[in-house]
Amino acid sequence: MNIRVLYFGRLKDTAGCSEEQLPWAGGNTATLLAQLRARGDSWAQALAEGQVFRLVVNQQVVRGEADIPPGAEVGILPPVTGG
Amino acid sequence: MNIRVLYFGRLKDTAGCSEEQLPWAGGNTATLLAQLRARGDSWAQALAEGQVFRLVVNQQVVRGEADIPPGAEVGILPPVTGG
Amino acid sequence: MYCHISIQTGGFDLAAEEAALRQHAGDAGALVVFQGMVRAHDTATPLAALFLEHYPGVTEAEIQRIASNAAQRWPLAAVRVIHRVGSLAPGEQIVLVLVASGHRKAAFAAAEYLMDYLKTEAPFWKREDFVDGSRRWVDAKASDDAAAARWG
Amino acid sequence: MYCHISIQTGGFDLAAEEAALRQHAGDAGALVVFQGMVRAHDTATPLAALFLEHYPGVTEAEIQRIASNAAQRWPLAAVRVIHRVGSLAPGEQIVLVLVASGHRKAAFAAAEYLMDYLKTEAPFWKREDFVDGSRRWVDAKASDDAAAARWG
Repeated sequence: MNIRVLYFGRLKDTAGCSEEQLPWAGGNTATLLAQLRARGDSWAQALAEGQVFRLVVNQQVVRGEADIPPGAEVGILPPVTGG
Repeated sequence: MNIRVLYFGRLKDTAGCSEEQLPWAGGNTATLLAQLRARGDSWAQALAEGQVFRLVVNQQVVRGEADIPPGAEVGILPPVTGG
Repeated sequence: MYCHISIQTGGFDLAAEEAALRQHAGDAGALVVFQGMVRAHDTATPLAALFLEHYPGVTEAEIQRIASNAAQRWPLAAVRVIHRVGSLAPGEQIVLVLVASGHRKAAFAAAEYLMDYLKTEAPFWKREDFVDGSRRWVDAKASDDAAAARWG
Repeated sequence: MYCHISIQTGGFDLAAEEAALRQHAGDAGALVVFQGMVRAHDTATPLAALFLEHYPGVTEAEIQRIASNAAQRWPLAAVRVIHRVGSLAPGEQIVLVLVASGHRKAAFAAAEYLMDYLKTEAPFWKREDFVDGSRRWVDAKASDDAAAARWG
């Protein structure tokens, strides 16, 4: 089973895409971040503490950690700069 | 020589007019207020401390006391309620 | 700083005022507008009209002074103040304040400052004319004095 | 409380929005408007355009949450928020917030609260596209976090 990961803002440059399908054996938001950080230095830096504002699982904003069910849509949000 | 005294807001009701010519032998804003308060209870009440916001002599707002020259225009302002 | 003050009996067009102000606001990133309207049910007896009078000449000078004080406190690009006088029906506009500045914090603060001092320093007087024919000059509010006093 | 939120690429008409809001604002005596514009010279290299993206669905829900929080703090009659996305030239409108309330203090506070939280909670991202062809995602500002934090 996969999850769909969406990237926003500067994270699109890191990912080289705005979204990707990722094989998902189960886990939570911390599992996903650890998995992505392990892809290399640019990922580890882009997703370091303080660089990630919030994760969104199935359109629900996550404060703290949250389970990511298979098939989920997960948005990874850098610090926001609207208004 | 006279001065021209202008009344605003509720002071128009006390004066029964919006302005009057007043004989003026000289003096300052305190002299004028004392003279008007001596006209009777309704005047004394309407011009009591706290009922008068400010006096304006020749279009200059007075803070504290100020001389009133003969021929002057003097506005007597109740507390303002604009905006 | 561009500053334009009008005391008038007629209404105003918010869009036209916004467009005119931006002509004078350069590269300002923030615009704050306050518009006051006559309330029908602020009192026990409904209001037929609000009557406003002022002290011509002195009013404009006092508002100019208030705007200059604001410009000393915050970096403002442009200020526009329109205050109506005469008889106004419920729902009608009374006052319009527009402030353009580089950033929102200054624009918000200056607009609120201008309103607080318009309420407590500018020579306007309101009279409530009620539907039952009675009339009453509005009392100054301690809450307005307190609002102005907080600017120190 | 009436609350209407739009995320759109097109511009907006301040006068039309003001008229529409007042239809829903009942006897409100105070209207505060904030309008943000793209600044050309906020940076060393002049800006060709500001590009904004957002997270559809989540953005609207977050702004609704911010507006509901504001309505719990102040007695608000009506709120309107429009935020543009896409590529915007210097001088163009970015964001519009309108708040109608019975009195000015609540309207000012709520409009400033909405802007502070729009800046720090709503999922928008700005990219500066400069006249020399370079591009840069805008960094979040500590001053914006501080502005939001003061509401406690």
